[in-house]
Amino acid sequence: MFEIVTAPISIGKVIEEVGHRNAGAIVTFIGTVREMTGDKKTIYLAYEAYEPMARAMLAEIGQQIKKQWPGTITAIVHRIGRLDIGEAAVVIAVSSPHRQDAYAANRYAIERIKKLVPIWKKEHWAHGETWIGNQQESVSYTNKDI
Amino acid sequence: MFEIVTAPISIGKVIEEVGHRNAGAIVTFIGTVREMTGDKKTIYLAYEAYEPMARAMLAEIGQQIKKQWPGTITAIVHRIGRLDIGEAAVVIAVSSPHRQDAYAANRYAIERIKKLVPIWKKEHWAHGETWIGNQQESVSYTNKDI
Amino acid sequence: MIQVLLFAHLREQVGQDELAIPENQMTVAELRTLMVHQYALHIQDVMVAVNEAYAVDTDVIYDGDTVALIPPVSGG
Amino acid sequence: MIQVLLFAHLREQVGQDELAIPENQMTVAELRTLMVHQYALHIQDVMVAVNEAYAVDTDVIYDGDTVALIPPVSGG
Repeated sequence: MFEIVTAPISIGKVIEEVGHRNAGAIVTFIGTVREMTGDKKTIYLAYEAYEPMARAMLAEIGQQIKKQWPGTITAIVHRIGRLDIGEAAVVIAVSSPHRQDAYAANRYAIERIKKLVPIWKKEHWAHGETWIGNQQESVSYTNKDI
Repeated sequence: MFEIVTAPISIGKVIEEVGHRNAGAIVTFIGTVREMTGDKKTIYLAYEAYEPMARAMLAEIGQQIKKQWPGTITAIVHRIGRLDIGEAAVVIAVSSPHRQDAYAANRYAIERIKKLVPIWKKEHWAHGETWIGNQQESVSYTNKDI
Repeated sequence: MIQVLLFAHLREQVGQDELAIPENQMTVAELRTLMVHQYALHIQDVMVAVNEAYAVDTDVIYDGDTVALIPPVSGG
Repeated sequence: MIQVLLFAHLREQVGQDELAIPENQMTVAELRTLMVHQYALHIQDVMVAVNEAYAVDTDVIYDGDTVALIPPVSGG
């Protein structure tokens, strides 16, 4: 399951997707919309994606994980569109016979997503909006204060 | 939320417990009952706990996490009694403004549980039963083959 | 004809989500130069994907290919 | 009287889930010796908790305390 969706993500369904009789561990990562970044208050986020490429790259990350950590199963769902505070933007679930692999693979997935998958978020602040410019969430390259 | 329960764990409720407006990341660990360990087939597991001490130690792990990773919120629920293949024995959820802390704290929690929290599992195999003797799941100290 | 897809601030800056470049063949580097000169885009940090795969400056784009300008991503 | 709780294989080996030790005061080390001699328990790997907190061999157990023998744990 590697999807780009516009509706709220069902975390339970993503977890179910990776559960199986020989999974001893399932690690999930849920990226949620945070209200405060430093002293700036986010009102909501708008995500957009280059959908076909993003979907293909999520599946490719899943393939790389399967190779690097044999026996793992991965599912990734990323939501786009408008997301309010507290809502899940991405859910990554990795199951594995042993926990070490599930943690490592899950971490790998989110780092790859934040570096390579063509999805962008625009923060709508109390006093403006900003396209977020890199995965470290520190540099923005346009800032249209209203 | 630090609980020892006998009924199936609601993963969603554990996650809800740690979600809040400034959580940017929620990492969960779900320990599930695995069918095969090496070439041995598990039929089911029976968990028992020294309940009051186990509950207190889960809460203490939560406190240690809060100190070591400020801004994180942790919830841990461990189930005891008979668990069948695929069922969740433990669910750990950690939220944090940033993902690195959520992964690290979650990992810390499961390692502490497997080392210190007074909970034991007895594997019921196809041909016998065994109390599992340490958290590495490699040494058993009794093995009553029927 | 080469189709160029735009996203995020590039889409907003140009005011449309795709461009049609009337070329039969060009390198990625040549496309970058075109974007800078013709549309005044700042694309030092921008990656280029050709037919949904990341490309390097020496890769060649042909008539019918779909190119995407990929600003630094911020998913997750 | 000191109450000693037993779990997992120790409980099965002794055939009951607690013991009452008619002592007013003893160290954890003394309790360990008693368990080995009187109940033939193998407790090298076993930790001892007094009133729900892990204790060391030199800690003293008093009348009314609840002691638990904690075999290597396997939760999670």
